[in-house]
Amino acid sequence: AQLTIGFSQIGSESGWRAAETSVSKQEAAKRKVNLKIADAQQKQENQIKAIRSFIAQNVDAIFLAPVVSTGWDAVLKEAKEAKIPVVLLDRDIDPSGKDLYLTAVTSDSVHEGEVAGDWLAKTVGAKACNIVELQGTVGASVATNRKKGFDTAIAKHPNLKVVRSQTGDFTRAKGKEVMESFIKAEGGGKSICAVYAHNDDMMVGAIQAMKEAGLKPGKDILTVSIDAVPDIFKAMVAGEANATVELTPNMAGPALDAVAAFKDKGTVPQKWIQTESKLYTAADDPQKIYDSKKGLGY
Amino acid sequence: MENSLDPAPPLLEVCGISKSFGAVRALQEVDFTLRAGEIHALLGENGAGKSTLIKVITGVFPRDGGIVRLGGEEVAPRSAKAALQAGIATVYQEVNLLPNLSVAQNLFLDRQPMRFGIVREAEMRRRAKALLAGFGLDIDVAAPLGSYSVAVQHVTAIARAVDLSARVLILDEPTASLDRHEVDILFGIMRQLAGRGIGIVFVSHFLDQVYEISDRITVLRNGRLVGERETASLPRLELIRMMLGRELAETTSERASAGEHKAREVCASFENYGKAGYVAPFNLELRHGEVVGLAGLLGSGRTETARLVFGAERADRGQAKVEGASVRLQTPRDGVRLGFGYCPEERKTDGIVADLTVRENIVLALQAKRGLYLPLSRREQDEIARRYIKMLDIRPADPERPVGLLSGGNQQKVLLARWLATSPRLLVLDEPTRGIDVGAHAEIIRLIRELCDDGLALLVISSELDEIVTYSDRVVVLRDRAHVDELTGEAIDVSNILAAIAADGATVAHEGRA
Amino acid sequence: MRGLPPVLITAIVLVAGFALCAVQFPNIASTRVVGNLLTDNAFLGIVAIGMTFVIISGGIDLSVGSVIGFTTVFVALAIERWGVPPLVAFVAVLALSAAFGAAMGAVIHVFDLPPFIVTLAGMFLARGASFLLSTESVPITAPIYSTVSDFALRLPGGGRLTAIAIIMLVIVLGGALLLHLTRFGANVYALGGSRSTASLMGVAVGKMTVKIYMLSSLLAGIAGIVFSFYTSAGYSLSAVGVELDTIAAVVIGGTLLTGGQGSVIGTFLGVLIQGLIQTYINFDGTLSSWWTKIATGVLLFAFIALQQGLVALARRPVARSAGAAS
Amino acid sequence: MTALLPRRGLAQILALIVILAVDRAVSPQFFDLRLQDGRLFGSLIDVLNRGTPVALLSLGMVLVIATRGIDLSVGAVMAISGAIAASLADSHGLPIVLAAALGAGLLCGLWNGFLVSVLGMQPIVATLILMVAGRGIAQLITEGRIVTFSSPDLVWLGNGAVLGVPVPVAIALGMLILTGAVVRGSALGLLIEATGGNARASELAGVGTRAMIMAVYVWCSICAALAGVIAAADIMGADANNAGLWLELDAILAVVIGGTSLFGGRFSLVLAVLGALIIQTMNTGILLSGYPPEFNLLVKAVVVLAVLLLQSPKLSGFGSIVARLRRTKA
Ligand SMILES: Nc1ncnc2c1ncn2[C@@H]1O[C@H](COP(=O)(O)OP(=O)(O)OP(=O)(O)O)[C@@H](O)[C@H]1O
Ligand SMILES: Nc1ncnc2c1ncn2[C@@H]1O[C@H](COP(=O)(O)OP(=O)(O)OP(=O)(O)O)[C@@H](O)[C@H]1O
Ligand SMILES: [Mg+2]
Ligand SMILES: [Mg+2]
Repeated sequence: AQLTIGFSQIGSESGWRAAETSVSKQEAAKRKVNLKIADAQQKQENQIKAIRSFIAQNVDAIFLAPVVSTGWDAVLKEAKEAKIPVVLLDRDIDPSGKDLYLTAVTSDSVHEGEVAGDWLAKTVGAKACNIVELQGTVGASVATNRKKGFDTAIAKHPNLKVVRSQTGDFTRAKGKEVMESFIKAEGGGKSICAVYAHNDDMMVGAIQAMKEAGLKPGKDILTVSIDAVPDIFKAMVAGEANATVELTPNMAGPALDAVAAFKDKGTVPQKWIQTESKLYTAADDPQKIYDSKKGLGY
Repeated sequence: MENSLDPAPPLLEVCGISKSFGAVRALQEVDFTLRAGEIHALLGENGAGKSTLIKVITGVFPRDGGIVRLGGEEVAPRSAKAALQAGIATVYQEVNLLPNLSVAQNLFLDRQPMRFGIVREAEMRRRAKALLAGFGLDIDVAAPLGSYSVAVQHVTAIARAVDLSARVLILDEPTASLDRHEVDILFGIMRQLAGRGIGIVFVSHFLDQVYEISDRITVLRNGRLVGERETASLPRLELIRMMLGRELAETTSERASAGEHKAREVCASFENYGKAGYVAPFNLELRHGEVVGLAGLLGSGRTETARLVFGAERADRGQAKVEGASVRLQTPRDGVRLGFGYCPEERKTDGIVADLTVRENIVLALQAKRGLYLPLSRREQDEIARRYIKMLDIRPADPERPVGLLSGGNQQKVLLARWLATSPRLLVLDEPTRGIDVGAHAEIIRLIRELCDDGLALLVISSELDEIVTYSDRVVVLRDRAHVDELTGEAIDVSNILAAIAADGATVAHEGRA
Repeated sequence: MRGLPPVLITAIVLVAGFALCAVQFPNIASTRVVGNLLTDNAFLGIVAIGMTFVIISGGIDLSVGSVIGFTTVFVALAIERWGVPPLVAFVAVLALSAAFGAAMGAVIHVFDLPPFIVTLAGMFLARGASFLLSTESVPITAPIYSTVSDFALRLPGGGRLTAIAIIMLVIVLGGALLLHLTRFGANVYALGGSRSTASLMGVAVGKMTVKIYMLSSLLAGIAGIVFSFYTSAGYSLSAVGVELDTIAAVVIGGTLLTGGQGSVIGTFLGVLIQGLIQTYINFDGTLSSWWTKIATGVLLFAFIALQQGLVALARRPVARSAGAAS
Repeated sequence: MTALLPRRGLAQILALIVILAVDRAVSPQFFDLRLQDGRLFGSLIDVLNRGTPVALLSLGMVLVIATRGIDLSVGAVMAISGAIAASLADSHGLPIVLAAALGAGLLCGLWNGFLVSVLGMQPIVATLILMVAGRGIAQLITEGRIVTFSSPDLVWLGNGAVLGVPVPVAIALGMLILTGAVVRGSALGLLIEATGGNARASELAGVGTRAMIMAVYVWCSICAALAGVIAAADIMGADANNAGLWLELDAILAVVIGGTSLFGGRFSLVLAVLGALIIQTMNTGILLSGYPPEFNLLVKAVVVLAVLLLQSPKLSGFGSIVARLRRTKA
């Protein structure tokens, strides 16, 4: 029988998220699964409502991309009582709920930060380097983790120092505005050696700010960010960005496979299916990656 | 009243009160004394400072200087609530009740009968009904106050204050929107309260009423005390001189001769004009140079007729014609374009734009008539404002003052100025002299006549039959939302109007409407 | 009874909407969905009651969403990190939020500032304070939480009336009592009619203002605790934007933003209407993020337009009979 | 034109000066200006440039508020117009792009105006509908992604300069002058103030209050559409998810800081724009200060309260505080 799966998606706050949604649809269509997507508009209460209504509709499985790590116990317990398996996509939840879901297909966002930090440390070498950081939304777990990972990675290198850190709310416009003021505050940007942004969108904005200030991003100032959205590859092609860490939008594929196996053969998957946090630099033929990613709905 | 020689301290004693609003010195060193059991009239021109004095006494306005003693003890209430607790109940000039609350809630706000912390709604309604019955009002007290006419609202406000008054009752123009019948009831109650030893302050521009009810009179002028007299020993002309500071050119009460109006041209005519559930269809001809008075009881449909004639309300039948041609008259804009003007009776809600200046309020209708693209230059606006401030003696004569800060009577004059500035062909005046002092009253009546002589057509509503008789060439009498009679020429006198109003001997109904 | 007809109309709109939804998705007509509707909107219902008082009094309170966020973080930290017993933490956070509301009310009254802006500053302040407490979400593991979230009255047909739904219903009833049957409630309407007039009539306007905003913040605090039960966690970003949902619910419930009119039951119905819109969209399940927003807007419009149409219809015969009666 | 330069506004100017001084204290090079690629460069320019969208929004919002309304949909309208501009930018010329984007704004304004003035809905819910649905429409246009473009014309609107002044700033200034000229040069200003002060009385005085209300919502949406185009041009892309998000609150805040009452009536265009600048000066100061972002909202709250207290009718100056204290003690 055709599977019906309910997917409680966070919303559409960024290009990456839109890509995840459209890739999920493609993957479901490939496997002839009926995927019901409920968009929570960034609100946990909406996600809980959506899960409850999936339970009420008696779906075969529930995918959940949790907006926050806590607070799922009660509703996941209900799902468990209704014998509906739950798969977490993209983000993990608090450990107390470990037995309430089948598996989690996520990237490790602390690790993403580390990859970015390690790349920077390697590229800079022994030179002293002042870093400015564009944080994600204050309070968002991804932002907290990417900051944590990056901080751990550079802590081993006393020559690297984060001199300024402000939130750019994960958006281009804010990324640009914040970078503008960083440049002013750091003597016209002369003392900045690298920018680390918690996502590519903010970095694209920051690159514009640097260009408008007469600086050469990618050369005067190194850039490293996370997500690997198409536009950052465009910047790489132009030599204006140096590195990005990929967060794959295809979380649904492995999740669908796990659910299918579980339903057909009762195979219990691993608790955590970790996606790869691949580092891309100008050496990786950015033009080709750009072309391949362009159609994914970013 | 024999107690003028009473050695006990006066009930309420006000010494040397001063109050300024910015540069305007509303009160300067005013003294005022109220004895127990007396009815004391507080008189003065518009803007003399009567309402301000009252608000200073009750703590609504902080005072700049002076002392208030109540029963010999100094008091300084800092809010209306404090004044109430001290035993001073007040009806302020504009109806100060809440239209969104039920009549009963208005009467018992903040003092509802309670049981276990819950308002006893049924008990409260019973008491409200009983209280209003004392004023000859039998209405549904659970309905929102706002669904009743101004008159009912005013009576309710008075009833509330009367019920609250422990020692002093202050009434600021309580009779402005009342009928003779209600006034009689009110006076009866006032006498009764005075008999119980309560002191009553009474503000009014109706001198007849002042002489009828008051024991003593205090007169203010330009924020200063002019004097305090026994009513019985103060001739009327002397009183007017005290108020105005000059003689009043006595208005003659002769009208234009009766035969004259037939020759005049019709300005606007309404045939079988009406709206279902609002006013029964009527025929009305308004001629250039002629004053038509609308007479009737409260709620008889005068305001409704006025609104239909002006276009504030859309008729659902009949035909309106201006200078003989059929016209479209569905919105106030149509009315204004046709050269009509309308001073509504509720100036606070329907008339003035309180935040705007006197100048802006005066030019508003003219500007609306000219349209967006022909703005009046600032110079033209100043010019117009200055002209009408002078012509109508609006005080203070500052065109840049927000109109909301003017005294009630002066606001009324600003409204009149607004319409005169549009040089209308037809002017509809709903209670134009309400709240206006004797001097201005005479002025306005003179003005109405002059306007008429200049060819303006006038439709005037007034509850004062004497006044209607004075200036009308024709009087249309309404009853129960229908035009029932029309008097012309010699037939116009108070007794004929009264007869027409009560023609079929119907009970004189004073109910409001839901 | 003042305010009944609009409430009746709102109720009719709700029932009609529910029936229409049930025709399309028969699953909706189950006690399970009704139970969910009450549980999922419990916190919204509670803040909306407070907001009803504020709006009827002629004000507005934009800080409620942030107060909810602050409350969840405070409670979570107090219980999990500072080792405070849960009940003590609740009392403390309610005292804090009530004081916060009182302070806003006092600023509004004493300095004669517009509530919109004062509570906007309050919104920044409460959200900022919760960031300072913790930017991470803090799970709450205290036993009382699982006890409360597991508690539910089973309804026939598989539905569950949860503890938080019951709390909400109790508060709705209490709010209705307070607003419609007490002196305090009458004074709230009085303030909404006209502050200056109410003051002239002897209402202690200042005290009332303080109390009203205090009530609103207190209820937001309770809603925050309920929210923490709902999610078993404290998170500084929870309930972002809830103030607008709340205002919409109150207004859909027939309360005038200009003050002076409205009812608690109407607000409750307004909350349910919003919940119904959400449920419908979830059941549909085919909507992309943008179609979700568009559909929400369209349904919001449909409900309000329907309501206004009915009100206009209801008013017409009244006008006629008013004329005939006099 | 006298109302363009109102006598009041001392409090606002004072607030701006104080905040500028604080900015200078946290960032010593705050007032530095230099020319960079034919364009002025410095923090002050950032303040003007970044303040442009809110300034434009507040230009429309102040008129809406003057009629006793409110428009929550401006952020969504920004997103819509930005999305339209970005989608058309690389295939059409600037005039068509602008016409389409502003035309969309016009439609949005007509819709809001229709709901408020014809259907008689309460402004806050009427515009809430478009606030919710409008962002959906914008996302529908972009399908949730960030649509980028490279049309030099449109990019110039965001990043170009005339005589060293950034184009957005010049546009905002132009709009201020245009709005001022239209509003105060015709009778519109007076009639709007009358409508907001007392709609019933104005209607009876012959003012077409419905048309007034319609006009202000239309103008507000057009201003928002322009702000949306500029925001898109600035980042060379349309971010339908985030463009203009929560800016309606900033715009309302700017209007109120500019001394216009939310209860309608008197308004001042210049002060509303000054309000927008005050907000942006504060925001830029926060960014320059180097405090951790967790403090941003707290600082904002304190500054907003301080600015409002400065203008409180009950608190004009220190003297009155003392007087108050003395009175309460007595
Ligand atoms: N709130 C206020 N602010 C500024 N000026 C005021 C205020 N209230 C009254 N005034 C001014 O004080 C003066 C006295 O006004 P007041 O209302 O006391 O007159 P009044 O004697 O009651 O007149 P009326 O018979 O027209 O009611 C007027 O010049 C008026 O403009
Ligand atoms: N359609 C309407 N819209 C707004 N106000 C109205 C409408 N119809 C009547 N009114 C107001 O309701 C009030 C009640 O009118 P009422 O029936 O008492 O008129 P009236 O016969 O002129 O009585 P009065 O003696 O009070 O002038 C009037 O003040 C009028 O302004
Ligand atoms: Mg007076
Ligand atoms: Mg009348």
